[in-house]
Amino acid sequence: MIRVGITTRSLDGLASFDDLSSTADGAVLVFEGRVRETNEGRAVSGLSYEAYGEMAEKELRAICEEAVDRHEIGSLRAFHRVGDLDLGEVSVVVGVSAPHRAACYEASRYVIEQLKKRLPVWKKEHYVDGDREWVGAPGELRGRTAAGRAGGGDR
Amino acid sequence: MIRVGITTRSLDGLASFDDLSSTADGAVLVFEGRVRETNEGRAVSGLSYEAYGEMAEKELRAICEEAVDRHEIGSLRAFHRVGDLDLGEVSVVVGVSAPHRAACYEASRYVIEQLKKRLPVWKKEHYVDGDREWVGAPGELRGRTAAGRAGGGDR
Amino acid sequence: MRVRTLFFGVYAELAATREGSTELPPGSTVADLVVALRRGSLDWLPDRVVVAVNQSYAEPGTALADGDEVALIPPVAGG
Amino acid sequence: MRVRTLFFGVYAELAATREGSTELPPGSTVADLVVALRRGSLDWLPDRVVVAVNQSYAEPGTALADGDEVALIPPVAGG
Repeated sequence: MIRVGITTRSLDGLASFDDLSSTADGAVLVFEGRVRETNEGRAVSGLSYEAYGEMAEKELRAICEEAVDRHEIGSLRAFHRVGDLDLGEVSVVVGVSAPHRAACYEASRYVIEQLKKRLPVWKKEHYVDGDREWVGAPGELRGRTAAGRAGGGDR
Repeated sequence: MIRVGITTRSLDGLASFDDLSSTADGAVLVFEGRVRETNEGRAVSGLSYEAYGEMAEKELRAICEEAVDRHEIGSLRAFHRVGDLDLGEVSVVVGVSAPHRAACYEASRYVIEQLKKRLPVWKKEHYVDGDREWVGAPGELRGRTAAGRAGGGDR
Repeated sequence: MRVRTLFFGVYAELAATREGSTELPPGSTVADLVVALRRGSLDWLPDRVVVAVNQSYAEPGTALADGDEVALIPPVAGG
Repeated sequence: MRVRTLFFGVYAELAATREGSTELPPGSTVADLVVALRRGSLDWLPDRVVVAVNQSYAEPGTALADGDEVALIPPVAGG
């Protein structure tokens, strides 16, 4: 009923409407997170995601189990991609089917919010100006990385 | 940016992830409502939807415009099907893309909740036992329909 | 004046028609039309029926004009 | 006892490695390991760094055992 994964491959079809079809469920909701062309005002050219794969998969499964405990859910799928992604590529997908729509929306939102807080996954943004930065890394550490020493880390 | 419709044809592809793709948007959310095999404990074999088509399309567009006014949205699609539907078929689809996920979830939920309250669309449930009923019709009227007079309307 | 009336769902089934027309005195409102319909063959029509005039939801006090399209709206059940 | 240490993201970049191992006195906790790493070459490691032991988030007071897998977790940024 729950299927999760951390993968270097495209997420196409891993949480599709076909996969989530059941005549017991009147509602299906699929969320996709994608690589945006800007972040906090800077022009982005792509991203690299890195994960602590085994732990991330365990944590993602735990989050999904919490969602299923809290809501009446038919099926739940959550997959996160790692590796290098271009603009517009899908980095995360969360699919839920449930008898009723309220549970779909609440479970989907729960999974994506918890995943963002708890999943051991890291993102390096590649900017159009050639700079690269670990998103969320403490400012005092950015200045010490190779990119930081080259002049990009002190923004 | 907004596309809506009331149609007798399948909703396949009318609010797909491909259609909602833009590198300006980091989040895409697609909701599908489908014909469930049970409703309030009764076994359902199918549904017939009927709409006041012109008004329903206007109302659906108005709802979507309200959602776009309230949230930062890239694209918004909302389609409702009418006619006879089998179990598992899609009756309604709402697709949203936005720079950030919060707007996606809130706009999607707004559209589906308002649509359920305001869209001049009616649903006749077909039950496995052969009975048929207009969903939401006042109890005192059900007893007067042909189905009601045949004995099914007094539940 | 004369208005066009539209019936849907359970109302269409009970009225045994999807469309009619009603003659009303000038200055009539939505509420006046509902009274006229209930006095005719549609005695089952709820007196607080939801109505749309020219494809927008209307209040009982909304004034009607010759040629208006007035829809009698049963409880909606989309989605 | 000896624990295995794993580095990710900005920590892996600064440590110039993804994996190491550290010898600790018996009875050491997560906090003791962090102190030991900061006294070594990882002086930049935040003293309140998030840590996972054997793939579960752990507190500073969590006791370590020989052979434990201890990951130093930079601020996460999935999604």
